[in-house]
Amino acid sequence: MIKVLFFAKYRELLGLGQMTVELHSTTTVADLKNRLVKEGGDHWAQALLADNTLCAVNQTIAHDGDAIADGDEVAFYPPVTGG
Amino acid sequence: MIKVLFFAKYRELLGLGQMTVELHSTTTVADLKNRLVKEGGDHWAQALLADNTLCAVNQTIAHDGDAIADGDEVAFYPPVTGG
Amino acid sequence: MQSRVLIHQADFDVSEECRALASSNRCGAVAQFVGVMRDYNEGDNVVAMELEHYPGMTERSIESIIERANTRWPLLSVTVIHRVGKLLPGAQIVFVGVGAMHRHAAFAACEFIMDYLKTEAPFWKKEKKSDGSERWVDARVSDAESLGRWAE
Amino acid sequence: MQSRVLIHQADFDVSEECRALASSNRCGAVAQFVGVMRDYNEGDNVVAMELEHYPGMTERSIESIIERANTRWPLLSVTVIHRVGKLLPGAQIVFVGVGAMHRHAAFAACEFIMDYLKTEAPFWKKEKKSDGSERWVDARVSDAESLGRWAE
Repeated sequence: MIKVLFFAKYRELLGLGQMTVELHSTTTVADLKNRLVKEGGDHWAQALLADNTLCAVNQTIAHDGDAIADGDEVAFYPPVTGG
Repeated sequence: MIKVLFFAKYRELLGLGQMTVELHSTTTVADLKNRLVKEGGDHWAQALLADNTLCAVNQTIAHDGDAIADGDEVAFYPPVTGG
Repeated sequence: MQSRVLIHQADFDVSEECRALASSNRCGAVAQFVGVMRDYNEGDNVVAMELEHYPGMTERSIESIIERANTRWPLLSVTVIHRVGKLLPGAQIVFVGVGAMHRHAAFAACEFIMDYLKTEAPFWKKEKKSDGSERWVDARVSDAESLGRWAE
Repeated sequence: MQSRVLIHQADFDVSEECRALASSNRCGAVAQFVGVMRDYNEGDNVVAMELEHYPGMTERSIESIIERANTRWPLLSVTVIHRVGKLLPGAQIVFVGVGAMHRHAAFAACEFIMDYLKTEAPFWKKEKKSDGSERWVDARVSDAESLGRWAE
Protein backbone atom coordinates (compact mmCIF):
# COMPACT_ATOMS: atom_id res chain seq x y z
CA MET A 1 0.00 0.00 0.00
CA ILE A 2 1.31 3.46 -0.87
CA LYS A 3 -0.05 6.89 0.00
CA VAL A 4 -0.63 9.21 -2.97
CA LEU A 5 -1.06 12.96 -2.43
CA PHE A 6 -2.28 15.70 -4.78
CA PHE A 7 -1.80 19.42 -4.25
CA ALA A 8 -3.20 22.74 -5.39
CA LYS A 9 -4.74 22.74 -8.89
CA TYR A 10 -4.51 18.95 -9.13
CA ARG A 11 -6.17 18.41 -5.75
CA GLU A 12 -9.08 20.53 -6.98
CA LEU A 13 -9.20 18.94 -10.43
CA LEU A 14 -9.32 15.41 -9.01
CA GLY A 15 -11.50 16.39 -6.08
CA LEU A 16 -9.22 14.65 -3.62
CA GLY A 17 -6.00 15.36 -1.78
CA GLN A 18 -5.04 11.90 -0.68
CA MET A 19 -5.66 8.27 -1.60
CA THR A 20 -4.09 4.90 -0.96
CA VAL A 21 -3.09 2.53 -3.72
CA GLU A 22 -2.44 -1.19 -3.37
CA LEU A 23 0.96 -2.06 -4.77
CA HIS A 24 1.39 -5.64 -6.04
CA SER A 25 5.06 -5.26 -6.85
CA THR A 26 7.71 -2.57 -7.03
CA THR A 27 6.75 -0.12 -9.76
CA THR A 28 7.96 3.17 -11.25
CA VAL A 29 6.56 6.69 -11.17
CA ALA A 30 5.56 6.36 -14.85
CA ASP A 31 3.78 3.06 -14.21
CA LEU A 32 1.83 4.55 -11.32
CA LYS A 33 0.80 7.55 -13.42
CA ASN A 34 -0.41 5.30 -16.25
CA ARG A 35 -2.33 3.06 -13.91
CA LEU A 36 -4.09 6.01 -12.21
CA VAL A 37 -4.94 7.62 -15.56
CA LYS A 38 -6.29 4.31 -16.91
CA GLU A 39 -8.51 3.87 -13.88
CA GLY A 40 -9.50 7.53 -13.52
CA GLY A 41 -9.87 9.04 -16.98
CA ASP A 42 -9.48 12.53 -18.47
CA HIS A 43 -8.99 14.61 -15.35
CA TRP A 44 -6.30 12.28 -14.19
CA ALA A 45 -4.53 12.53 -17.52
CA GLN A 46 -4.66 16.34 -17.31
CA ALA A 47 -3.14 16.28 -13.84
CA LEU A 48 -0.61 13.48 -14.07
CA LEU A 49 0.54 13.59 -17.68
CA ALA A 50 1.08 17.34 -18.07
CA ASP A 51 4.63 18.20 -19.15
CA ASN A 52 5.34 20.19 -16.01
CA THR A 53 3.75 17.90 -13.41
CA LEU A 54 6.14 17.30 -10.55
CA CYS A 55 6.41 14.15 -8.49
CA ALA A 56 7.97 13.56 -5.08
CA VAL A 57 8.60 10.14 -3.56
CA ASN A 58 9.00 10.25 0.20
CA GLN A 59 9.20 14.04 -0.03
CA THR A 60 12.11 14.04 -2.48
CA ILE A 61 11.75 15.03 -6.13
CA ALA A 62 11.40 11.93 -8.33
CA HIS A 63 11.25 11.27 -12.07
CA ASP A 64 9.36 8.88 -14.33
CA GLY A 65 11.93 6.10 -14.12
CA ASP A 66 12.30 6.17 -10.33
CA ALA A 67 11.07 3.21 -8.32
CA ILE A 68 8.19 3.21 -5.86
CA ALA A 69 8.09 0.59 -3.11
CA ASP A 70 5.41 -0.49 -0.70
CA GLY A 71 4.97 2.05 2.12
CA ASP A 72 6.17 5.02 0.07
CA GLU A 73 4.51 8.43 0.06
CA VAL A 74 4.08 9.71 -3.49
CA ALA A 75 2.94 13.25 -4.32
CA PHE A 76 1.92 14.86 -7.61
CA TYR A 77 1.76 18.62 -7.93
CA PRO A 78 2.03 21.54 -10.39
CA PRO A 79 5.07 23.88 -10.55
CA VAL A 80 5.52 25.68 -7.23
CA THR A 81 4.62 29.35 -6.77
CA GLY A 82 5.66 30.26 -3.22
CA GLY A 83 7.99 32.99 -2.02
CA MET B 1 38.85 82.81 2.34
CA ILE B 2 38.21 79.08 2.20
CA LYS B 3 37.26 76.64 4.93
CA VAL B 4 39.55 73.60 5.26
CA LEU B 5 38.38 70.53 7.20
CA PHE B 6 40.30 67.50 8.46
CA PHE B 7 38.75 64.24 9.59
CA ALA B 8 39.57 61.17 11.63
CA LYS B 9 43.27 60.24 11.75
CA TYR B 10 44.29 63.51 10.08
CA ARG B 11 42.24 65.62 12.46
CA GLU B 12 44.09 63.95 15.34
CA LEU B 13 47.50 64.13 13.66
CA LEU B 14 47.17 67.87 12.96
CA GLY B 15 45.39 68.59 16.22
CA LEU B 16 42.64 70.50 14.45
CA GLY B 17 39.45 69.77 12.58
CA GLN B 18 38.89 73.06 10.83
CA MET B 19 40.82 76.14 9.73
CA THR B 20 40.34 79.04 7.35
CA VAL B 21 42.85 79.91 4.67
CA GLU B 22 43.14 83.22 2.87
CA LEU B 23 43.06 82.70 -0.88
CA HIS B 24 44.78 85.36 -3.00
CA SER B 25 43.77 83.83 -6.32
CA THR B 26 42.11 80.72 -7.66
CA THR B 27 44.31 77.76 -6.90
CA THR B 28 44.30 73.95 -7.23
CA VAL B 29 44.02 71.15 -4.70
CA ALA B 30 47.70 70.32 -5.22
CA ASP B 31 48.73 73.96 -4.69
CA LEU B 32 46.75 74.14 -1.45
CA LYS B 33 48.32 70.91 -0.18
CA ASN B 34 51.82 72.18 -0.93
CA ARG B 35 51.18 75.50 0.70
CA LEU B 36 49.81 73.90 3.88
CA VAL B 37 52.72 71.44 4.06
CA LYS B 38 55.27 74.20 3.55
CA GLU B 39 53.73 76.25 6.35
CA GLY B 40 52.97 73.32 8.65
CA GLY B 41 55.79 70.78 8.35
CA ASP B 42 56.08 67.03 8.78
CA HIS B 43 52.67 66.17 10.21
CA TRP B 44 51.02 68.07 7.42
CA ALA B 45 53.04 66.20 4.84
CA GLN B 46 52.03 62.89 6.43
CA ALA B 47 48.35 63.85 6.30
CA LEU B 48 48.11 65.67 2.99
CA LEU B 49 50.70 63.99 0.80
CA ALA B 50 49.89 60.33 1.58
CA ASP B 51 49.05 58.31 -1.53
CA ASN B 52 45.56 57.52 -0.32
CA THR B 53 44.56 60.92 1.09
CA LEU B 54 41.17 61.95 -0.22
CA CYS B 55 40.03 65.48 -0.91
CA ALA B 56 36.53 66.88 -1.30
CA VAL B 57 35.75 70.38 -2.58
CA ASN B 58 32.28 71.55 -1.60
CA GLN B 59 31.48 68.01 -0.47
CA THR B 60 32.31 66.42 -3.80
CA ILE B 61 35.41 64.28 -4.38
CA ALA B 62 38.19 66.35 -5.99
CA HIS B 63 41.65 65.59 -7.37
CA ASP B 64 45.01 67.36 -7.40
CA GLY B 65 44.34 69.32 -10.57
CA ASP B 66 40.87 70.56 -9.56
CA ALA B 67 40.37 74.24 -8.90
CA ILE B 68 39.54 75.82 -5.55
CA ALA B 69 37.82 79.22 -5.49
CA ASP B 70 37.17 81.72 -2.74
CA GLY B 71 34.33 80.56 -0.46
CA ASP B 72 34.88 76.87 -1.10
CA GLU B 73 34.83 74.18 1.58
CA VAL B 74 37.79 71.84 1.19
CA ALA B 75 38.18 68.61 3.20
CA PHE B 76 41.10 66.21 3.55
CA TYR B 77 40.55 62.75 4.95
CA PRO B 78 41.85 59.18 4.94
CA PRO B 79 40.09 56.31 3.13
CA VAL B 80 36.61 55.80 4.55
CA THR B 81 35.73 52.89 6.83
CA GLY B 82 31.99 53.11 7.49
CA GLY B 83 29.29 50.54 6.92
CA MET C 1 25.63 27.39 11.37
CA GLN C 2 22.32 27.78 13.18
CA SER C 3 19.26 27.38 11.04
CA ARG C 4 15.56 27.75 11.63
CA VAL C 5 12.69 26.99 9.25
CA LEU C 6 9.15 27.98 10.17
CA ILE C 7 5.97 27.44 8.17
CA HIS C 8 2.90 28.96 9.75
CA GLN C 9 0.03 31.34 9.23
CA ALA C 10 1.09 33.94 11.81
CA ASP C 11 2.99 37.06 10.81
CA PHE C 12 6.65 37.52 11.74
CA ASP C 13 8.64 40.37 13.28
CA VAL C 14 11.64 41.37 11.18
CA SER C 15 13.42 43.12 14.08
CA GLU C 16 13.26 40.02 16.25
CA GLU C 17 14.50 37.83 13.43
CA CYS C 18 17.34 40.23 12.68
CA ARG C 19 18.41 40.29 16.33
CA ALA C 20 18.42 36.49 16.51
CA LEU C 21 20.42 36.21 13.27
CA ALA C 22 23.03 38.63 14.61
CA SER C 23 23.35 36.99 18.02
CA SER C 24 26.69 35.31 17.32
CA ASN C 25 29.52 37.62 18.39
CA ARG C 26 31.25 36.82 15.10
CA CYS C 27 28.31 38.12 13.07
CA GLY C 28 29.07 41.35 11.21
CA ALA C 29 26.46 41.21 8.45
CA VAL C 30 22.78 40.30 8.20
CA ALA C 31 21.09 40.19 4.78
CA GLN C 32 17.33 39.84 4.77
CA PHE C 33 14.58 39.47 2.23
CA VAL C 34 10.88 40.03 2.82
CA GLY C 35 8.32 39.11 0.15
CA VAL C 36 5.17 41.19 0.31
CA MET C 37 1.74 40.49 -1.16
CA ARG C 38 0.77 42.96 -3.88
CA ASP C 39 -2.83 43.93 -4.62
CA TYR C 40 -2.69 43.07 -8.29
CA ASN C 41 -1.12 40.46 -10.55
CA GLU C 42 -1.23 39.84 -14.28
CA GLY C 43 -3.45 42.85 -14.82
CA ASP C 44 -6.09 42.06 -12.20
CA ASN C 45 -6.81 43.41 -8.75
CA VAL C 46 -6.25 40.77 -6.12
CA VAL C 47 -8.16 41.01 -2.86
CA ALA C 48 -6.87 37.92 -1.04
CA MET C 49 -4.57 34.97 -1.44
CA GLU C 50 -4.61 31.40 -0.13
CA LEU C 51 -1.24 29.73 0.29
CA GLU C 52 -1.19 25.92 0.23
CA HIS C 53 1.89 23.82 0.97
CA TYR C 54 3.04 20.22 1.36
CA PRO C 55 3.67 19.81 5.09
CA GLY C 56 6.87 17.98 5.83
CA MET C 57 8.32 18.23 2.35
CA THR C 58 8.27 22.03 2.56
CA GLU C 59 10.55 22.01 5.59
CA ARG C 60 12.80 19.33 4.09
CA SER C 61 13.23 21.15 0.81
CA ILE C 62 14.05 24.44 2.53
CA GLU C 63 16.51 22.74 4.87
CA SER C 64 18.19 21.18 1.85
CA ILE C 65 18.48 24.61 0.16
CA ILE C 66 20.01 26.09 3.33
CA GLU C 67 22.55 23.28 3.50
CA ARG C 68 23.58 23.85 -0.10
CA ALA C 69 23.99 27.57 0.63
CA ASN C 70 26.12 26.75 3.66
CA THR C 71 28.53 24.66 1.60
CA ARG C 72 29.03 27.57 -0.82
CA TRP C 73 29.45 30.43 1.67
CA PRO C 74 30.58 30.61 5.29
CA LEU C 75 27.33 31.29 7.16
CA LEU C 76 26.59 31.77 10.85
CA SER C 77 22.79 31.76 10.88
CA VAL C 78 19.87 31.29 8.51
CA THR C 79 16.17 31.80 9.17
CA VAL C 80 13.41 31.07 6.67
CA ILE C 81 9.79 31.81 7.54
CA HIS C 82 6.99 31.22 5.07
CA ARG C 83 3.39 32.02 5.83
CA VAL C 84 0.53 29.80 4.65
CA GLY C 85 -3.24 30.08 4.67
CA LYS C 86 -5.21 33.21 3.85
CA LEU C 87 -3.27 36.45 3.34
CA LEU C 88 -4.37 39.97 2.40
CA PRO C 89 -2.62 42.56 0.20
CA GLY C 90 0.30 44.22 1.96
CA ALA C 91 0.95 41.13 4.10
CA GLN C 92 4.46 39.83 4.59
CA ILE C 93 4.63 36.40 2.92
CA VAL C 94 8.19 35.16 3.26
CA PHE C 95 11.30 36.02 5.27
CA VAL C 96 14.80 34.85 4.41
CA GLY C 97 17.59 36.10 6.68
CA VAL C 98 21.27 35.19 6.69
CA GLY C 99 23.96 36.15 9.21
CA ALA C 100 27.65 35.93 8.30
CA MET C 101 30.97 37.48 9.22
CA HIS C 102 31.08 39.49 6.00
CA ARG C 103 28.43 40.94 3.77
CA HIS C 104 29.11 39.22 0.45
CA ALA C 105 28.40 35.77 1.90
CA ALA C 106 25.23 37.05 3.58
CA PHE C 107 23.89 38.72 0.41
CA ALA C 108 24.74 35.84 -1.91
CA ALA C 109 23.31 33.15 0.36
CA CYS C 110 20.12 35.15 0.96
CA GLU C 111 19.48 35.53 -2.76
CA PHE C 112 20.47 31.91 -3.48
CA ILE C 113 17.99 30.65 -0.87
CA MET C 114 15.18 32.84 -2.27
CA ASP C 115 15.89 31.72 -5.84
CA TYR C 116 15.74 28.03 -4.92
CA LEU C 117 12.79 28.46 -2.57
CA LYS C 118 10.87 29.96 -5.49
CA THR C 119 11.49 26.93 -7.70
CA GLU C 120 11.76 23.97 -5.30
CA ALA C 121 9.76 24.52 -2.12
CA PRO C 122 6.23 23.10 -2.48
CA PHE C 123 4.01 26.16 -1.99
CA TRP C 124 1.13 27.20 -4.23
CA LYS C 125 -0.68 30.51 -4.37
CA LYS C 126 -4.35 30.88 -5.21
CA GLU C 127 -5.54 34.41 -5.83
CA LYS C 128 -9.00 35.82 -5.24
CA LYS C 129 -9.88 38.61 -7.65
CA SER C 130 -12.14 41.56 -6.91
CA ASP C 131 -15.01 39.94 -8.87
CA GLY C 132 -14.88 37.00 -6.45
CA SER C 133 -13.34 34.53 -8.89
CA GLU C 134 -10.27 32.54 -7.95
CA ARG C 135 -7.24 31.33 -9.90
CA TRP C 136 -4.05 29.41 -9.20
CA VAL C 137 -0.96 31.51 -9.86
CA ASP C 138 1.20 30.20 -12.70
CA ALA C 139 4.88 29.56 -12.14
CA ARG C 140 7.17 32.13 -13.79
CA VAL C 141 9.73 31.08 -16.36
CA SER C 142 12.00 33.85 -15.03
CA ASP C 143 12.20 32.07 -11.66
CA ALA C 144 13.54 28.90 -13.25
CA GLU C 145 15.92 30.93 -15.39
CA SER C 146 17.36 32.83 -12.46
CA LEU C 147 18.87 29.60 -11.13
CA GLY C 148 21.29 29.64 -14.05
CA ARG C 149 23.68 32.03 -12.40
CA TRP C 150 24.22 29.69 -9.45
CA ALA C 151 25.61 26.98 -11.74
CA GLU C 152 29.08 26.08 -10.58
CA MET D 1 11.21 56.37 -5.85
CA GLN D 2 11.02 57.45 -2.22
CA SER D 3 14.34 57.75 -0.45
CA ARG D 4 15.37 58.51 3.09
CA VAL D 5 18.88 59.01 4.47
CA LEU D 6 19.41 59.28 8.21
CA ILE D 7 22.68 59.78 10.06
CA HIS D 8 22.33 59.72 13.84
CA GLN D 9 23.48 58.06 17.02
CA ALA D 10 20.16 56.42 17.94
CA ASP D 11 19.44 52.81 17.11
CA PHE D 12 16.90 51.86 14.42
CA ASP D 13 14.03 49.39 14.28
CA VAL D 14 14.27 47.02 11.33
CA SER D 15 10.56 46.10 11.42
CA GLU D 16 9.48 49.72 11.18
CA GLU D 17 11.89 50.37 8.33
CA CYS D 18 10.70 47.26 6.50
CA ARG D 19 7.08 48.30 6.84
CA ALA D 20 7.81 51.77 5.50
CA LEU D 21 9.80 50.35 2.56
CA ALA D 22 6.88 48.05 1.65
CA SER D 23 4.21 50.72 1.94
CA SER D 24 3.71 51.18 -1.81
CA ASN D 25 0.99 48.81 -3.04
CA ARG D 26 3.25 47.92 -5.97
CA CYS D 27 6.01 46.69 -3.61
CA GLY D 28 6.52 42.93 -3.73
CA ALA D 29 10.09 42.66 -2.48
CA VAL D 30 12.16 44.26 0.27
CA ALA D 31 15.88 43.50 0.53
CA GLN D 32 17.64 44.70 3.64
CA PHE D 33 21.15 44.74 5.01
CA VAL D 34 22.15 45.34 8.62
CA GLY D 35 25.80 45.79 9.57
CA VAL D 36 26.58 44.72 13.12
CA MET D 37 29.54 45.60 15.35
CA ARG D 38 31.72 42.61 16.13
CA ASP D 39 33.73 42.31 19.34
CA TYR D 40 37.06 41.72 17.65
CA ASN D 41 38.92 42.85 14.57
CA GLU D 42 42.33 42.03 13.12
CA GLY D 43 43.04 39.64 15.98
CA ASP D 44 42.17 41.97 18.86
CA ASN D 45 39.19 42.19 21.17
CA VAL D 46 37.30 45.40 20.63
CA VAL D 47 35.28 46.85 23.50
CA ALA D 48 33.88 49.99 21.88
CA MET D 49 33.89 51.96 18.66
CA GLU D 50 33.62 55.65 17.85
CA LEU D 51 32.16 56.52 14.45
CA GLU D 52 33.09 59.91 12.99
CA HIS D 53 31.59 61.36 9.81
CA TYR D 54 31.58 64.46 7.62
CA PRO D 55 28.16 66.05 8.21
CA GLY D 56 26.54 67.20 5.00
CA MET D 57 28.85 65.36 2.66
CA THR D 58 27.79 62.03 4.18
CA GLU D 59 24.16 62.62 3.23
CA ARG D 60 25.11 63.96 -0.21
CA SER D 61 27.32 61.02 -1.04
CA ILE D 62 24.69 58.49 0.06
CA GLU D 63 21.98 60.30 -1.91
CA SER D 64 24.21 60.20 -4.97
CA ILE D 65 24.73 56.44 -4.53
CA ILE D 66 20.96 55.91 -4.21
CA GLU D 67 20.36 57.89 -7.40
CA ARG D 68 22.87 55.81 -9.31
CA ALA D 69 21.18 52.63 -8.05
CA ASN D 70 17.81 53.99 -9.14
CA THR D 71 19.01 54.54 -12.70
CA ARG D 72 20.18 50.91 -12.91
CA TRP D 73 17.17 49.15 -11.35
CA PRO D 74 13.49 50.07 -11.03
CA LEU D 75 13.17 50.91 -7.32
CA LEU D 76 10.19 52.00 -5.25
CA SER D 77 11.86 52.92 -1.95
CA VAL D 78 15.31 53.16 -0.41
CA THR D 79 16.26 53.82 3.21
CA VAL D 80 19.82 54.21 4.46
CA ILE D 81 20.50 54.72 8.16
CA HIS D 82 24.02 54.99 9.52
CA ARG D 83 24.76 55.41 13.20
CA VAL D 84 27.57 57.65 14.44
CA GLY D 85 29.17 58.29 17.82
CA LYS D 86 30.01 55.64 20.39
CA LEU D 87 28.82 52.08 19.73
CA LEU D 88 29.30 48.84 21.65
CA PRO D 89 29.78 45.28 20.33
CA GLY D 90 26.57 43.74 19.01
CA ALA D 91 25.18 47.16 18.06
CA GLN D 92 23.50 47.68 14.71
CA ILE D 93 25.70 50.11 12.73
CA VAL D 94 24.11 50.52 9.32
CA PHE D 95 20.79 49.74 7.63
CA VAL D 96 20.26 49.65 3.87
CA GLY D 97 16.77 48.69 2.72
CA VAL D 98 15.35 48.65 -0.80
CA GLY D 99 11.76 48.07 -1.91
CA ALA D 100 10.94 47.07 -5.50
CA MET D 101 8.31 45.23 -7.47
CA HIS D 102 10.57 42.21 -7.94
CA ARG D 103 13.34 40.71 -5.89
CA HIS D 104 16.31 40.89 -8.25
CA ALA D 105 16.18 44.68 -8.41
CA ALA D 106 15.84 44.90 -4.62
CA PHE D 107 18.76 42.55 -3.95
CA ALA D 108 21.07 44.09 -6.54
CA ALA D 109 20.39 47.68 -5.50
CA CYS D 110 20.81 46.85 -1.80
CA GLU D 111 24.20 45.29 -2.38
CA PHE D 112 25.25 48.05 -4.81
CA ILE D 113 24.40 50.73 -2.24
CA MET D 114 26.33 48.91 0.52
CA ASP D 115 29.37 48.43 -1.73
CA TYR D 116 29.51 52.12 -2.64
CA LEU D 117 28.68 53.29 0.88
CA LYS D 118 31.71 51.32 2.09
CA THR D 119 34.06 53.08 -0.32
CA GLU D 120 32.57 56.57 -0.83
CA ALA D 121 30.59 57.71 2.20
CA PRO D 122 32.80 59.69 4.60
CA PHE D 123 32.63 57.65 7.82
CA TRP D 124 35.59 56.57 9.91
CA LYS D 125 35.74 53.98 12.66
CA LYS D 126 37.99 54.19 15.68
CA GLU D 127 38.22 51.07 17.79
CA LYS D 128 38.93 50.84 21.50
CA LYS D 129 40.73 47.64 22.44
CA SER D 130 40.40 45.79 25.73
CA ASP D 131 43.75 47.19 26.95
CA GLY D 132 42.30 50.71 26.62
CA SER D 133 44.31 51.66 23.52
CA GLU D 134 42.60 53.08 20.44
CA ARG D 135 43.23 52.75 16.72
CA TRP D 136 41.66 53.97 13.50
CA VAL D 137 40.38 51.12 11.38
CA ASP D 138 42.19 50.72 8.05
CA ALA D 139 40.21 50.62 4.82
CA ARG D 140 40.01 47.16 3.24
CA VAL D 141 41.36 46.56 -0.24
CA SER D 142 38.52 44.03 -0.74
CA ASP D 143 35.96 46.82 -0.41
CA ALA D 144 37.50 48.76 -3.28
CA GLU D 145 37.81 45.57 -5.32
CA SER D 146 34.17 44.63 -4.86
CA LEU D 147 33.13 47.66 -6.91
CA GLY D 148 34.57 45.95 -9.99
CA ARG D 149 31.49 43.87 -10.59
CA TRP D 150 29.28 46.94 -10.91
CA ALA D 151 31.29 48.19 -13.90
CA GLU D 152 28.98 48.63 -16.84
